[in-house]
Amino acid sequence: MDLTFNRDEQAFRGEVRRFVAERLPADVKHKVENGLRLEKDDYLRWQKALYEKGWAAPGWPVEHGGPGWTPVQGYIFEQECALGDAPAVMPFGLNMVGPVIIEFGSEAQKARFLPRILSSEDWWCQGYSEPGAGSDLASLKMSAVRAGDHYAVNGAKTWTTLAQYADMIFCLVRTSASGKKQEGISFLLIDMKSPGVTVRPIVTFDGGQEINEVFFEDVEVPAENLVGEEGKGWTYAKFLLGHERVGIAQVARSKRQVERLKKIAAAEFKDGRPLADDPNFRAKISTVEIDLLALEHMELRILSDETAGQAPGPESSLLKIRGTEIQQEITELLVEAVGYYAAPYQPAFLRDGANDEPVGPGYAPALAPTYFNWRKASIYGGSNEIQKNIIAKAVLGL
Amino acid sequence: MDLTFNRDEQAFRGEVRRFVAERLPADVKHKVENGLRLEKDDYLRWQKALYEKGWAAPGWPVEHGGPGWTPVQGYIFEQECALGDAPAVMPFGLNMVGPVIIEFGSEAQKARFLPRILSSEDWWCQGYSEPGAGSDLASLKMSAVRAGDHYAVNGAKTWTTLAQYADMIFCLVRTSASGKKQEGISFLLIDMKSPGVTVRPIVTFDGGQEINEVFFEDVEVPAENLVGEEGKGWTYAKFLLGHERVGIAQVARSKRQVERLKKIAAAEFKDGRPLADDPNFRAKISTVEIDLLALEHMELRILSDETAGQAPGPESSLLKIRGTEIQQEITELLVEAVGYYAAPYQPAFLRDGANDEPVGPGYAPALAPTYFNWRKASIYGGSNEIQKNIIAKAVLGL
Amino acid sequence: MDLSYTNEQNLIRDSVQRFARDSYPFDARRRLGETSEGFSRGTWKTFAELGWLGVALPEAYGGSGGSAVDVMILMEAFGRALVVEPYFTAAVLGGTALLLGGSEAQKRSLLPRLAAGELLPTLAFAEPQSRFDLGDVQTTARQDGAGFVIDGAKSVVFHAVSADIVIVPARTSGERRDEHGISLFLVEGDAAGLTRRDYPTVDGHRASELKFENVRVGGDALLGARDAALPLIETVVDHGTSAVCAEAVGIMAALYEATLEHLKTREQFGQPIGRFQVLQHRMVDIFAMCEQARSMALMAALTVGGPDPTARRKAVSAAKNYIGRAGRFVSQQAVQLHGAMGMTDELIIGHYFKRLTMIDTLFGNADHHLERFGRL
Amino acid sequence: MDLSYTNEQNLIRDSVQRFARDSYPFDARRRLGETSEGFSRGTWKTFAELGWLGVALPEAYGGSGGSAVDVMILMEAFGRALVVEPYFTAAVLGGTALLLGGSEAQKRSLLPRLAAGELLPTLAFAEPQSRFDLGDVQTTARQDGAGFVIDGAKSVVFHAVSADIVIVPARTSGERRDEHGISLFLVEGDAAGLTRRDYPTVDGHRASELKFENVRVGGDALLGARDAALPLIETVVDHGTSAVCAEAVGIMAALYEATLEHLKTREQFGQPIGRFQVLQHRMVDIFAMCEQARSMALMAALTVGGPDPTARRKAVSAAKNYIGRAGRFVSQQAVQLHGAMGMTDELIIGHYFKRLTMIDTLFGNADHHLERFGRL
Repeated sequence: MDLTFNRDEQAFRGEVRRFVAERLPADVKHKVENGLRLEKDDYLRWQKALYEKGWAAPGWPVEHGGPGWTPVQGYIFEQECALGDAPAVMPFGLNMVGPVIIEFGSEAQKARFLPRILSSEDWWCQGYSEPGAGSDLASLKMSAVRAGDHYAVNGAKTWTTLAQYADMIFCLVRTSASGKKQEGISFLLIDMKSPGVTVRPIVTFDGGQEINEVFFEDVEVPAENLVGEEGKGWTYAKFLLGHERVGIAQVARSKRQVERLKKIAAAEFKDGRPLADDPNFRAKISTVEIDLLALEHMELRILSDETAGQAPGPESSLLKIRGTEIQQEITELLVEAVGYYAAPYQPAFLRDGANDEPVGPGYAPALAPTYFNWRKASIYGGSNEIQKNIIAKAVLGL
Repeated sequence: MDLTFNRDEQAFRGEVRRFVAERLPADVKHKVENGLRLEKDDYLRWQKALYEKGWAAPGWPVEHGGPGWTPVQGYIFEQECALGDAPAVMPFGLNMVGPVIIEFGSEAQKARFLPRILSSEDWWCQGYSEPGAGSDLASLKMSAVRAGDHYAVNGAKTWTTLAQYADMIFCLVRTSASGKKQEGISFLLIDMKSPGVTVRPIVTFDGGQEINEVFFEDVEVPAENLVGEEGKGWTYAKFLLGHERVGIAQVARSKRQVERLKKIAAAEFKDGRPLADDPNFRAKISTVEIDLLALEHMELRILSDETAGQAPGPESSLLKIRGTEIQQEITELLVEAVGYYAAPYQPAFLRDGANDEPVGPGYAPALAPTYFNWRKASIYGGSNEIQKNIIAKAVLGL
Repeated sequence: MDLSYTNEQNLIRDSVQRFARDSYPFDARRRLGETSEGFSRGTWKTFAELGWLGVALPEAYGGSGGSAVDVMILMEAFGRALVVEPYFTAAVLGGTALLLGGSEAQKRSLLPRLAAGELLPTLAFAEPQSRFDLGDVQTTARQDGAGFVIDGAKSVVFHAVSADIVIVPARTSGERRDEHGISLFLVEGDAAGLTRRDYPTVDGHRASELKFENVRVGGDALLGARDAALPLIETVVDHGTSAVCAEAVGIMAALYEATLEHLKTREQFGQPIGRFQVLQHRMVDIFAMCEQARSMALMAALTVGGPDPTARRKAVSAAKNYIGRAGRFVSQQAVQLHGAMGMTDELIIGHYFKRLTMIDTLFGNADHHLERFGRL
Repeated sequence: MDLSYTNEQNLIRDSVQRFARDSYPFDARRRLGETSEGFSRGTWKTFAELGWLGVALPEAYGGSGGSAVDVMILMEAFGRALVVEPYFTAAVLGGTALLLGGSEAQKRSLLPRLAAGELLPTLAFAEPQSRFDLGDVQTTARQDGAGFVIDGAKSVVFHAVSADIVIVPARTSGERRDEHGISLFLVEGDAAGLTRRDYPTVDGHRASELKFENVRVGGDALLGARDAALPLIETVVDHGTSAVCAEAVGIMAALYEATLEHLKTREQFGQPIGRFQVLQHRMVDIFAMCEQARSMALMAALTVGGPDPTARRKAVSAAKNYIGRAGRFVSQQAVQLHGAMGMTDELIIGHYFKRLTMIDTLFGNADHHLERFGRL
């Protein structure tokens, strides 16, 4: 047993670390480090650098452009990207629809879509939730009716993250209203530029614009864009869920945030002494650090099982729950740390373009909006309540 | 609006305070103050003093021997008894079966049982739970079959508090197996000295002996001991539950425990300074003190509504939940405060009879056993989970 | 002991609840965010006409002789409606400071105008370095003839953009964190040498950073005793704290109701989500916290005006700590139980969330008041 | 990086799990409580024969050259079986102190006997006033010719009633809480002037208060460097802490399994209580804590023997803090979910509860280790 990386793993870590240091654009790093808002181009520049290196899709098979890493290498890569303040990879193409196409897509779909995902030429978004079907996905209503060589699609998807940037959307659609709800669902790939597709932005209460409603009105989708078989969409969606494990706990990113919290607590003063020396605040920081260690080492044990050949199980739901709880806890402590200077609302300073000095310390403007925004983490991707239901059933047998 | 007591209320408070100071036996006070174990006689001596004063049954109508107090007076009485370290009143006779007999009993039952409850001549215990029916009371099985002028009773009750002291037990029994479960239940009063009644002690994991199993084998119970009508036992049990509100939060007793916690924290040392000055431990004490204030003022608001004529509602479940949570929290902090000296097991010092000096400080021996024992508080009288179900349904309408 | 409202209090409560329900729609409130003052002068005038601005002032100064309980009743309804008018700044902080600190002449000249809605004071209780320590004052006031010259900076001064008078703690002697040596000054909002940097706050109010450079005031600008203003400032801020506790209680009650309603109407998996036991128990926790938060705000309101400063501090800090903790839980869970819908700017839920978050910081967060309570 | 067990570790695990399952029934364990030593010498002999007492000792001293991970494997199974034999006292604390502090002669003479089950040491790490501060030592050792004379008191010395040797920190110079000036001495259990007050602990172990009055020891009784023993004591106690973390993990896993089984079999309201969503989610929380607690114990075991003292302290304190918090939650909820049945002395649940409670106190509770972690 060994907690440390072996020589090969250390060499690999060095390689990734150097790559991030050299190729991550400085302005993007600055934004990630300070919790500022990223634009489409920020994501793309980093994705394309990874693509050039052959590292765009760590989880993909080598034949489709994956790097052929071990689970430990994948973990090291994730960790080094986070510690180096690289932006999180947008998962919709690379981690979600990509693996589904690889597993269930036709050869034509593979040839057409996978290279463009790999090179970030296509930005994908996810069409799952509907206004009436949030957690209860099986009751979705958006319909796709086969008419000759195409489907006529009508309905709406909602909470669609960054749909405003997207070229393509993968949707769960209803192709049949009879039988068991789940059996009438199919998995369809839709071009966002198709006539009849409109995107309505939904502003969130932190002032951000990340999510959207997407409307489909008599949209014609070529039948060749159906993945696998009609009526099997539910199966593919479950496959996708099980696949989305790597990096779900976001431990390294949270570690960076704890470092930032400590820096800020050292810069803030309380009763004439650094807040970092206040016993109660220090106890809070230490508690979240220890919780993070517990999460990290649970992840390492799962990773080790995976390396030993065991398939990742529904324990990944635990990583999601604890990961998001800890992220939220850190955003709370950051707001606490900065006292009154959490109050000024300075949207210009959430982007990088402001020429002026902000009110209060430079690290303050993003803190409250990030706390507000991050409440989403325990809601999206299956709320933490749904995750607990999954564990209770699948792991505990209750 | 006024949070303070008016002149009459203050005078009454003074009267109660003097009475407790004068009439509470010193050895009983010492035991209560230090969390030691009380014997039957300890309860009785105090109960009898109250009886002589006419204060034995604050909640009873004047005609049956109640003192005729306002809700505020009742509250003051509870508070002063607790602050003066009087033992808690054993509720089974005075607060439980007494009000049921007053409301639903025959004149003969009233004449026979009420005076003996008032004078503590009879010690009652409660026969509700059965080995197979804990929270799910409606599925109880103990049977009472009418045969002429008596019932033949068979079955078992369990978790019966202090049955070893009891002269009488009030039981929910099944008089009919047909129809709705609840409708076959009756309310029966049984003499513990009846042939066929046996008591088996159940030792709890703190080493205490408070609870028992009570077995009934062909016990003959006179039919005149049936309260009200056959098949209405469930109704009476619900009435009883709603009645048991006064003092359920135990705020004043918890305040006394916080005082004790502060004294102990001042006597214990950590890193060369009193533990009471440690910022983290102080924060814990302050938190529980504030939680207690919140509970106290919620209780005062409910009391004020009651004085204004509103009947007490299922909000009393909230008082039970928060009351027990806080009591348990304090027992935890007491164990923490005393460090290693929570470890020695010294049962002799849990009673008052030990001649020797205990290992460690004199306040230490009872702390861990009390923490262990007090886990019962969130289980008995309807577990806190059941209480939340009640509030969700009755108050929130969910 | 009696915790029921008087008839007069019932009247105030009815009138402010009616106002909040009928005359303060959320949409209109949001549009105020785009104005320079961030609130409606018309509404302010209405507050004056309804007698709310002087509710806790003696009749002799144009008030109606009420108490902190009356303020609580108003603030609770203001919380529910997310009122952005500067009531807690002007009427509570300003009114209490002038009433408790002012000379008879100052009170006679200023308080009736405040009650009439014609004078809008604010209190500059924080400095960039002070965090929640009211005694951490670096701004100086140097005697200059009969008057004073003020230099320094104040941070996050609420509604300074609209203030006719800024009440400014400044050091007339002593060192940065000394308790002794702080005095209060009345400074005109447009005084020469006073510059402002105005901004909206994340919860839709207005605040400013103030800079004082050679700001000259007369000897009559001194409010209360020279060098000995800290106890007065602390008392005033305790009144403000009690008031925002009530505001928080109003918000929490509104969140409770909206979330309960959502649980009863939102269907998933073929039933209202309120059928799920986990959400039921969570909702019970929310209910319990709302009930206790209201009890704590009431305790603070009933104690803050009393004669015993230790009792006042204990009650206010206990209430603020409890409400900080409960407010965090209730607001987080309200968003969580609303699901993605709770994240939208469109729904009032998120705006309640933001205001509750900022109320926790205001006048010292839960940790600050926990420590203050523990020291008493 | 590799967190899988070696073949040898798998063998140890199989053998200790088999032992715990087949040869250590709860009833027999309870009867041991009535004996004067509180454990079985026969079982101790078995431990020696199975190689467990020397598992972490080098082969040169009669051990099998294992590591803290092997100790973890044993302790986890001992936790599950609620083993009362003095393994953590004698093999972990005693063994580590002798191995890391002993001269070659001391090691050669003592360790093989320890591994063979013939020598039972204990460590007197606490004093009546010391709480969790290992450097708070008032017991003195005064040089007297070639030897020393020890005076003072030690508290809650585990298994002293059975100890052949008590390892005693005593002050050879400096003041009460000085880091420098502490030395370790090997004192025979039956030394003249050493008196004991023995008692059972609430969790079924044995401990004693020790009094030293003019206890004379030879110069060869000194273990390690004079005046500089604190770092050694701290290292030894960190090994002990790591070991009891593993014990706690074993207990928590057993509580998890028993409670899950109870939820599946206990019926109320016409269905297994595990159908209630609130209990399901609570059980998920328990599961999550058990998994993370095991991960933390593993982290501590993999770090405690390493070369970096800061890394060792951080890992051990993080694990002990996490396990203290998680152990409290898991044990409280296990009792709660068992209902009144969980309160009985008959069921093992309550005994797990008591042991977990005492493990939290042992070597410093969750708060103590949180602060230690924060200071590093």
